[in-house]
Amino acid sequence: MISFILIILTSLFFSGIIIRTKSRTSGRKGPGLFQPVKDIIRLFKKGAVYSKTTSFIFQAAPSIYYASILMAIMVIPLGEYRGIISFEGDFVFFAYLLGVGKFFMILAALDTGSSFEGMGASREALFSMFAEPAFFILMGSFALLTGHTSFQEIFASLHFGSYISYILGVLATLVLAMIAMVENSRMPFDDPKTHLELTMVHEVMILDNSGFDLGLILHATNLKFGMYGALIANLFMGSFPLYLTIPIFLGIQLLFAVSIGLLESFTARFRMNHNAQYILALSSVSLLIFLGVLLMLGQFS
Amino acid sequence: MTNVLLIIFTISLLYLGIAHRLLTYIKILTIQGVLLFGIAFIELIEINAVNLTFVLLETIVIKAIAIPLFLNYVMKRNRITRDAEPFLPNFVSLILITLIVITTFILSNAINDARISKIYFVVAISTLFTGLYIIVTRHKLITHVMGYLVIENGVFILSLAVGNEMPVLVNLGILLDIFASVFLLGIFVNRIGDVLKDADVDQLKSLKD
Amino acid sequence: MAIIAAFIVVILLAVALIPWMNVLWKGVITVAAVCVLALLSSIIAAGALSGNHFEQLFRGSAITGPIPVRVDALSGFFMLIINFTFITGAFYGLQYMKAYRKQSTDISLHGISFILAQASLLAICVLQNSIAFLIAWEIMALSSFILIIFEHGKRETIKAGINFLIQSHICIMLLTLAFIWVAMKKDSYDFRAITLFTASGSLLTGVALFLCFFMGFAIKAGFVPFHTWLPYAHPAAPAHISGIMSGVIIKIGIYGILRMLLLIRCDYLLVGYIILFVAVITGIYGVMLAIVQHNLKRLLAYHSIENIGIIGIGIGLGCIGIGKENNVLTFLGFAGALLHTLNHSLFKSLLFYGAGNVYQSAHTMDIEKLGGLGKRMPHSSVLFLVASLAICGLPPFNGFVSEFLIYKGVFSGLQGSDKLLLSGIVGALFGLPLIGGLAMLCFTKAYGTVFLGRARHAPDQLPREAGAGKLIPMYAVLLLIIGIGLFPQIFITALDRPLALFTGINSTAGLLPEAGSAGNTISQVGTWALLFLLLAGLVFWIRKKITALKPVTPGNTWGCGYTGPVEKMQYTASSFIRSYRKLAEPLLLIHKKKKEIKEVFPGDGGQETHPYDKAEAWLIDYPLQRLKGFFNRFTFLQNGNLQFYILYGVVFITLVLIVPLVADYLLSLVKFLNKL
Amino acid sequence: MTGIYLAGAFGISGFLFFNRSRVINYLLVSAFLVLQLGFTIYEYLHINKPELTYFTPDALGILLLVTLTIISIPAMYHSYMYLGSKQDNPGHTAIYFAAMVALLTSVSAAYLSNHIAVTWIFVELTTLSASALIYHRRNNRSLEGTWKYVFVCAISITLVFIGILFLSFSLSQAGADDLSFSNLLRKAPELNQFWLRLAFIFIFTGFTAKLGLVPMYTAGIDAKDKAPSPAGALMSSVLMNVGFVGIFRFYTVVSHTTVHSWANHIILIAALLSIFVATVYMTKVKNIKRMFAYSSIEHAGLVMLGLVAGGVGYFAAVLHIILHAFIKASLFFQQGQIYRVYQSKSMYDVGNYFKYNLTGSMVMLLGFFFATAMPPSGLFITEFMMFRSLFEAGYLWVLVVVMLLLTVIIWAFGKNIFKLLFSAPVAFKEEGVEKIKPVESLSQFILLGLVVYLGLNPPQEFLHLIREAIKNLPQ
Repeated sequence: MISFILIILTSLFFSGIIIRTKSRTSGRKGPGLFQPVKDIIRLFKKGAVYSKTTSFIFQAAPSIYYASILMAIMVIPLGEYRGIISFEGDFVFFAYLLGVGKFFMILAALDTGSSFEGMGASREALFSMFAEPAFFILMGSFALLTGHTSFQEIFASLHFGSYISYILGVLATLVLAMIAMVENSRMPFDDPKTHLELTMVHEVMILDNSGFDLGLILHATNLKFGMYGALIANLFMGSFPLYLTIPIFLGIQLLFAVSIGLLESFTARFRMNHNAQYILALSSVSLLIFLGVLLMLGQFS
Repeated sequence: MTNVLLIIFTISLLYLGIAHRLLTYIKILTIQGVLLFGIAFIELIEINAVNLTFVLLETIVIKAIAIPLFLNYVMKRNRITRDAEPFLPNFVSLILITLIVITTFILSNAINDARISKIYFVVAISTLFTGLYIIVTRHKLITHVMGYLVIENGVFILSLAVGNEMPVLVNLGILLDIFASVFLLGIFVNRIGDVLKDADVDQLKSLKD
Repeated sequence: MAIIAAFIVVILLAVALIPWMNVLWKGVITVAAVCVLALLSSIIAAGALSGNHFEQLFRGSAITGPIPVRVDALSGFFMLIINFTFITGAFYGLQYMKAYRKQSTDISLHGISFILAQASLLAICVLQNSIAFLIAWEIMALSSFILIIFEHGKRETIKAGINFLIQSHICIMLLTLAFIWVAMKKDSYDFRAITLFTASGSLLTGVALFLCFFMGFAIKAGFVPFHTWLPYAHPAAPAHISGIMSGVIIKIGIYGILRMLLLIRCDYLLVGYIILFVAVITGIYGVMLAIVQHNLKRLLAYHSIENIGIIGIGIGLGCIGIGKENNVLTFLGFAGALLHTLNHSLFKSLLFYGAGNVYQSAHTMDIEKLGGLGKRMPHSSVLFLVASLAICGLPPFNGFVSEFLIYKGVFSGLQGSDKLLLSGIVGALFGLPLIGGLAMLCFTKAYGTVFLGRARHAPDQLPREAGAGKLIPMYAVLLLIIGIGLFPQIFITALDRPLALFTGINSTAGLLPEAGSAGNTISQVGTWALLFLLLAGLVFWIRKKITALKPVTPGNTWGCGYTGPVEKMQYTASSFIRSYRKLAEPLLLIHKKKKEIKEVFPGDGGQETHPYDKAEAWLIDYPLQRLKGFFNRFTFLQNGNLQFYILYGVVFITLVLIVPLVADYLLSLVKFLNKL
Repeated sequence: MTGIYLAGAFGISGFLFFNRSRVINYLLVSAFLVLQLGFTIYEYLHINKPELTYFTPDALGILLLVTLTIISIPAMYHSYMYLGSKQDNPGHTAIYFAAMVALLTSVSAAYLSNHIAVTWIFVELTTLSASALIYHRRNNRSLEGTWKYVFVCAISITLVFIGILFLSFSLSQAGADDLSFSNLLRKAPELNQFWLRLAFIFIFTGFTAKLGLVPMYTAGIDAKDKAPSPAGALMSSVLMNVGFVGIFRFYTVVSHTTVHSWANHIILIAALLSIFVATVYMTKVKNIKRMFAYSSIEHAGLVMLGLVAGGVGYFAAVLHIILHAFIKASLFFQQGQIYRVYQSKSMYDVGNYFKYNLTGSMVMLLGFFFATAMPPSGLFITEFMMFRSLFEAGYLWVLVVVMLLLTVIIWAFGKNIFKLLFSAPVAFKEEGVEKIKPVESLSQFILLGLVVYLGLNPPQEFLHLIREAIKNLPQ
C-alpha cells in the first residue's frame, strides 16, 4: 500500500525533474517541476476529437491502459513491505498486466486507420516483445538466488555481499533501467521530442488521442516511470525499516529521473532498425546476471 | 550314342547363333526334332510301348515335320522377310552362346549325382538359355516363337533325364509343347498377321508406363 | 456396459439415418447425435474425474484379443474437452453449413464423418488395446480427412487433405512400430504390457520406446518439425472443423503423449529435456511463422503449433519434475499443460469460429483485403478480441492462468544445482515470454487489420453480422474462457485427479499439499484479475462521467496534413510486421515479388510476400524431390518391350544362381590369399 | 464330386462356346454358378478327402475356393452389366462366358490339386482361358496385351515345368517318384539340396507371372489393363491366388529342408523389389486399371514378406491374400462403372465422380482406404501382423523400407483416387452421362463388408481353416 502511494506521488514530479534536468544541461531555466502534471490536468478538462474511422476500442483503450498500469503498480513492494497484490509469481502477473495495456494501445493505434500510427504500434509491439525475455530471465536469476518467487520475498531477501553481487546489482539496475526506457519509449530507443512521424515510436501511436484520453496516457507514462524507478529502488532496499526505505526510495527515484534527463541531453538515439538488436542484447545481459548468480551459488567451483 | 547326338544338338545351337535367314532357323528346328527322336528312342526304349510311341510320334511328327511346315506356312502367309534381324552381330551371338554352353558345363561340375547324367543337364540348360537368348536378341515376333520352340526342345531333353523313372513327366512336357506351340502359332497366324502387316516387335510396344 | 451399448447404438442409428434425410434433418440429427454421445460419455468421464475409475473388459475378437475400456481421470478430462468442443462445433456448424445447403450428399458425408470423428476421439481416450486403439486412431484420421475436404472443388483443399492423410499415415506407422515392439516382447496388446515391458527393460529402452510413440503423437499434435500438415489442413477445412481440429484433434496427440508417460517407465529426466527442447523450438517457430501469414486461418493454424509448444513446455517440465522427484515441478508442469490444453481448445475454437464468421460475410481470408469489420460485426469482433487476448495469455482470461502455472513451474524448477536442468529452464524462461510477446504482435496484427480501421477492398456486398445460431455457441465458449480466467481455482481442483496420476509416479501420496498452495495462488490470480476488470471499468466509468459534459468533435484521422484519407493509406498488415520480418528473415523463407517504382512518371508499384515454411522445404520438399528423382530412374522397367520382360526372368534366375557361387569362390579366394 | 464338377463345368463352358441364345446363356451361367456353389459346399464338408487321386480339398484349397465362389457370382453379374452396355456380338459374348467359366473351373481345380504336376496343368489352362478374356475387345492393343500375356505365361509355365523336372531329380535321389505334395512333404528332409535349389528358383520364378511378383509380373499388368473389368477383377484376385497356391505349397515343402533360409532370401528379394516396382509405377501411372494392377503387385509382395518373416506372418499372408482378393475384385468391378461414366480409364479424363455416381464413389473411397490397409480394413490387421512378424524375425530394416514405400504408395494412390472422386474433369461433357443404379454397387459393398468382418472379427471356423492351412509350416 505504501509503495502504491509513493509511486503515485513520484509520478507527479518525475517528468518535471527530467525536463528540468534537460533544461539545465542545455543552459535554460526550464518549466516548473509540476508543469507536466498541470498539462495533464488541463487535458482532463478538454473535449476530444475522434476520427470517424475509429470504433469503441479506440475510446476504451486508454482507460484499460491506465487501469493496467495502476494494477501493475499495486504489485510493487517497498522493501519488505509488500504491495497490495502479492503472491508467488506475482511478477508474471505484473508483466502480463502491462501487456494487456500495450495490447489495447496498439489496437487503438490500428483502429484509426492511419498511415502512421500502425508504424508506431508495430515498433512498440516489437520492442516491448524483445524486452520481455530480459525481464523474465532477470527475475529468474533473482528467484534462483533467493529461492523465492514473489517481488516482495525476492527483494526482502536480496542482499548484496560479495563483489560479484555488486556487479550483479549494477547489471540488474542497468537492465531494469533499459527496460524502463523501452517501455516508456525514451532515449536512446525513442526520442519523445521528435517532430517527424516516421521516426517516432510511442508518440506516433497516440497521434489521434486527445482530451481526457491523452491525459490518461500521459499520466500513465509518468506512473510507469515511477513504477520502474520503484523496482530499481527495491533492488537496494533489502529489509531496512520504513524510515530508511522511504528516503532511499525517493533518492533513487530522483537519481533515476536525473540520469534520464542527463542521458537524453547527451546521447543521440539509436538507429530505428538497430533498436531491436540492442533490446535483445538486454536478454544477453540478463543471462550474464544468471551466470553471475550461478557463480555466487558456487555452481562453477 | 546319345552323347554323340547330344553333342550334335549342341552344335546346332551354335549354328542357330550365326544363322541369317529364317529358313535356316526352320531347318535347324527340323534337325533338332530328328535328333530328339534319336535320343528319345535310345533313352526310353525300356518304357512301355504306348508311351514310347507317343513320344516318338511327337518328336518326329510334330517337332520334325508339322511345326517346320507350319512355320513355313506362316512366313509365306504373312510375307515375313527372310532376315532374322538380330540386335547383335552374329559373331557376338556365337561367343555368347559358346559362353552359355561353357558356363553350364562349369556349373554341372557342381553336381555330384550319380543318377543324373551330366550331359543331359548341360545340353538342356544350354538349350534353354540359348532359346531365351534368341528371344531377347532377335527382332521379329516369329523368331520369338522359334526361340520358344528351342526352349521346349531343351525342356524335352531335361525331361528325358528322368524319363525312365517318371514317364508321366515326359508326357506332360510333350503336352506343354503341343499346347503352347499350337496356341502361340495359332494366335500368330490368325491375328497378328492380320493386324500387323510386318510382324515387327516394335509394333507391339504401345502398352507401357 | 449399458452406456457403451447405447453409445454404439446411437452412432449406428445416426449414421444409418443421415443419408436418407433432407438437408435440415441431416444437420439436426448430427447435432442431436453429437449431443447424446457427449452426454453418454460425459457421464463416465465426469465419474472418472471425480474418482470413479471406470473399467470394463470386452472379449474382443480372436485377432484383437480382449479389449479393455479404461477411463481414468486423464481420459475423463480429455473426454470432457472433446465433448464440449464438439457440441459447440456442431451447433456452430449447423449454422455455418447453411451456406452449403445445396450440396446435400456432401453434407451427409460431412455429418457422418463428424459423428465418427467424435466417437473415435472418445474411443481413443478409453481404449487400451493396441489394435483397437490404432483402429480408432485411423478412423479419427480418416473421418477428419473427410471433414477437411468438404470444399473439395478447390485444388488446394484436396492437396491439403492428401497431405494430412499421408502424415497421419506416417503417424500411425510410428505408433504401429512402437506397439509391435511391445507386443513382440510381452505378447499382449493390452496397454498394461507397455508398463510391464518398460519396467523390466532398461531405462533407455523405455526412452527409445517413448520416443517412438512421441514422434507418432507429435505428428498429430503438430510439434516442429512434424507440423507441416497443420497449416494446410486448417485453412482448407470449414470453420467449425478447423476449430475442432485445432481444439481437440491435435490435442489427442497430447493425450497420447501423456498416456504414454503414465504407462512407460523410463528415464523421465532425459525424456523431459527432449520434450522441453522440442517444445520451446515448436513454440517459437510456430509463432514466428504465424506472424508473417496473410491468410487468417493459416495464421491461426500456426498459432496452434505455438500453443502446442507451450503445452509441451509444461509436459517437459512435469517430466523433469518426475525425474528429479520434485513434486511441485511435476504438479505445476502437468497442471499447466492440462489446463492449457483445455484453454487452447476454448479460445482456438472461438478464434476459428470467428474466422468462419469473417469468411462467410467478407468471403475472403486474406488479411490484407479485410478491415473495419468491427463496426459491421460487433459481436464477432468482441468475441474475437477476447479470444485474441486469451491466446496471448493476457489476464483476466483463461490463457493467462495456464501460462501462469507453467511460469510458476519454471520458477519452482529454478532450484538445486543441476546445470543441465538450469539451462533447460532458462531456455523455457527465454522462450515463454518471447512466445507471448510475438503472439501479441501477431494478434494485434490480426485483430487490428481484420476488425479495425477501414475495409481494404470493396466487397460485393456489405459484410453482415453472423446469425444468432453461430453466435450462441461462441458465447458459450466465451463464458468458459472468462470463467476460467476469473475463477481458476475451480478448474485447478478439477485437475486434482488427473494430476495425481502423474505425481503418483514418484510419490505414494495421491493428492498433494502443493495442490493446495497452487490453488491458493491461483485463486488470488483470479481475484486480482477480477479486480483489474473492475478497475478498468471504474476508470472508464470516471472517464465517461467526466467527458460526458465535454464537446466531442468527429473528424478525420490525422494524415500529416492530408485531409482526404482513403483506405489505401492505411497501414497494412505486412507493413505492421515489416520490421519484425526484416529481423526474422534469415530464419524464415519468404518469397518476395517486387515491382519497383521507376522513372519520372512511374506506373504501378507493389510488393508481395509469400511466406513459406523452411522446415517443410528442408524436411519434406527436398527429400521428396530426391525420392521422386530416384523412383524416376526405374521407370524403364515397364517399357512395353516383351524381350525385356523375358530378360527380367532370365536375369533373376541367373543372378540368384550365380551370385552365391561367385561369392563363394571369392570367399575361398580370399581365404587362400590369407593363407599365403 | 470333383470329376462331376470338372466334367460339368467344362461341359457348360463348351455349350456356352457354341450357344448364341441369350436365354440359354443365362441358364448355363446360372447352372455353372449353382454347380460351383454346390461343389464348394461339398468340398467344404468333405475336407481333406482325396478324390480322383490328384485332388484333395485341404484347408488352403477350401479357403481359396470359397473366396473364388464368392467373387464369381458378382463377376458374372458385372459381366452382364459390362457386356450389356456394349451391345457386343453374340459370338464374342459366347466366347467371353465360355472362357470365364473355363477360367473359374481351372482355377478351382488348381486350388484343389494335391499334385504339383496337376496344378501345373491347370495353371496352364488358366493362361489359355484368360487370354481369351483379354482378347475380348479384339483391337490392336488388346491383341498386344494378349500376346504378351500368353508369351510371358508360356515362358513362365515352361520355367515351372523345368522346376518340376529338377524337383523330380531331387526326389529320385530320395528314392521316390510320387510328386504329390504330401509325399514331397514327407520326403522333404531327404531331398537333394542342389536340385531342390534349382527347382525352387525355377518354380518360384515361373509362378511369379501368375502371382504378380518381380520378375515376371510384367505381362500381367497389360493383361489386367486390357481385359474387361470383371475379367480384370478375376485376374487380380482368384488368378493371383493360383500363383500363391503354387508358391505356397512348394514353399511349405522347402521350409522343411536346409534350403529354407536360402529360399527365404530369394522370396524376400523378390517381394521387396515387387513393392518397390509397385511404388515406382504407382507414382507414375495415369490409368486407373493399371494402377490397381500395380497395387496388386504391391500386395503380392507384402504377402510374400509375410511368408518370409514366418511366425504370425504365415497366418497374415494367407488372410491377406484372401482379403486382398475381395478388395481388388470390388475395385475392378467399380472401375467398370467408372468406365461406363467417362468412357475412359485415363486419369486425365475422369473427375468429380462423386457427383455422377455417389454410390460408386463411396465404393471407390472405401476401396481406397481398404486397399491401402487403413482400418477398419482387414488388411490393416494383416499388415500389422506382418510387420510384427518382420520385427520379430529381425528384419527391422526391411520393415522400415516397406513402411516408407507403402507411404509413398498411399500418397500416389490417394492423389489419383481423389482426383477421380473430387476434382472436376477437363473437357467432359455432362449430358448423356450414363446413370448407374446404386444397386449395381451392392455386391461391391458386400465384398468390402466381408473384408471388415473377416479382418476384425473372423469366425472361429475361418481362423481354424487358416491355422490348418499353415500347420505344415515350421512354427
